[in-house]
Amino acid sequence: MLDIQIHDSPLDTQACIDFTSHPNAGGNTIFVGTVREFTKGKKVIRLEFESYEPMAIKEMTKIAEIAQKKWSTLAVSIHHRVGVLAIGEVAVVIAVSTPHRKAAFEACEFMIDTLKETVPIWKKEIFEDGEIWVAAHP
Amino acid sequence: MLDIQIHDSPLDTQACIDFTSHPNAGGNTIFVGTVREFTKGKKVIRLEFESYEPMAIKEMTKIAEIAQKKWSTLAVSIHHRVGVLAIGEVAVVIAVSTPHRKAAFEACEFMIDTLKETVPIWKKEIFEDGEIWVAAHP
Amino acid sequence: MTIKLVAYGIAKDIIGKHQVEIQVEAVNNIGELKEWLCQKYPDFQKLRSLSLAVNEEYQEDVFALTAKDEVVIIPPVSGG
Amino acid sequence: MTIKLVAYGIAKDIIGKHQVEIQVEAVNNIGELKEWLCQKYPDFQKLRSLSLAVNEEYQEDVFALTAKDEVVIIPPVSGG
Repeated sequence: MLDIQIHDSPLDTQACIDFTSHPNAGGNTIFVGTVREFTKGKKVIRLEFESYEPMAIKEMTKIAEIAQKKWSTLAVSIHHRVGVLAIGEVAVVIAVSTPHRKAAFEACEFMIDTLKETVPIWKKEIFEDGEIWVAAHP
Repeated sequence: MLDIQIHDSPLDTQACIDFTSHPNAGGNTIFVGTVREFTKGKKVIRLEFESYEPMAIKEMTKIAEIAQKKWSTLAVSIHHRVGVLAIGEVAVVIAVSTPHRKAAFEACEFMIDTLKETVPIWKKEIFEDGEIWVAAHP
Repeated sequence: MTIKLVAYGIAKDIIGKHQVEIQVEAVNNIGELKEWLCQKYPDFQKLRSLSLAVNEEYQEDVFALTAKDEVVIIPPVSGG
Repeated sequence: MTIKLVAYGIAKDIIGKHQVEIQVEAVNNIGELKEWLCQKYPDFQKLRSLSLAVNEEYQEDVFALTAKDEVVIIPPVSGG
């Protein structure tokens, strides 16, 4: 069971947890990524996330399917936020349930690590004196 | 920052996530343990958790302190349910935030693994034809 | 000496009550109390493990007992 | 041939717009289009990586382009 969504309004962590609750689950692991106030000591005023949505959904689905194959996940929910975010807002939620606890941690970590490498979503940090597309340059 | 609680009413996962949200967090990892319907093929009707509360709080605090030392956790929230639980209800929530994402997964897994080994809380599974204290016998 | 025992989980079922005062001789430490318990209530021998706590802490076998101690019997835990 | 380019993130800033149609010669595959982009817009050379997608999939350098293709420029991603 997969639940892959992109939203331009605040994410609902509990909805992801509820989706992945499963009678055979030995554990339900959730990663919540929030927007940081400082990056390399510079104060961030706000952030903007932009996505190439159809491909982002496709890539997130691929990640969830790989996890399903490798860790026998019972359910996976990945919600990513786009648009303008204030400091402390949730950018991403990944929830996963598996029959055995250990697999839920491994699958969840794999999914957030891979999402950050492959999913076409871009984060712009806006400072008082400028802005930067995160990780664009070496 | 530690938030260690035992409740005899339903747990509030979002409260644990909120407690561990932190401006310097690179990630917030949450484990949610729910009560399973079947154990070794036998249908569970309900469960009862009993705790030696002052020592359980002490042991959970120790676990959180070890995690704090080893993984530089920013905040840890551990809530454990006691009393009578219906199938699908949440028995435990562990939330942790760390500066770096990987540490949050490691710390969260360490805490649930250790909690299951050392914290004086006991689970009784009630079946239609009997009951059993889980893991009491080899 | 008189020792106050407190039992949880399956230990409560084995002893038959949550709290009991026992009168023991030649029981000076945790290790000896465990042996006493296993002889008096053989069902303790069938458990996966048996720990005793004093002052809300697990105590090693060498921990010396005094008459004022409240000893809590901790059968195998199963929280989470 | 005429190729439709779609740009996101910093790629949009480099090209100056979200979508543009380009007229290219001697550009037959993804690898050649990357080279063309890096020559036409040298700022692409400064990026940590540069990928191109067709049909909502990352495509290798050998992927052959046809005039109907819409090519999406994927600069280094930073979601999560």
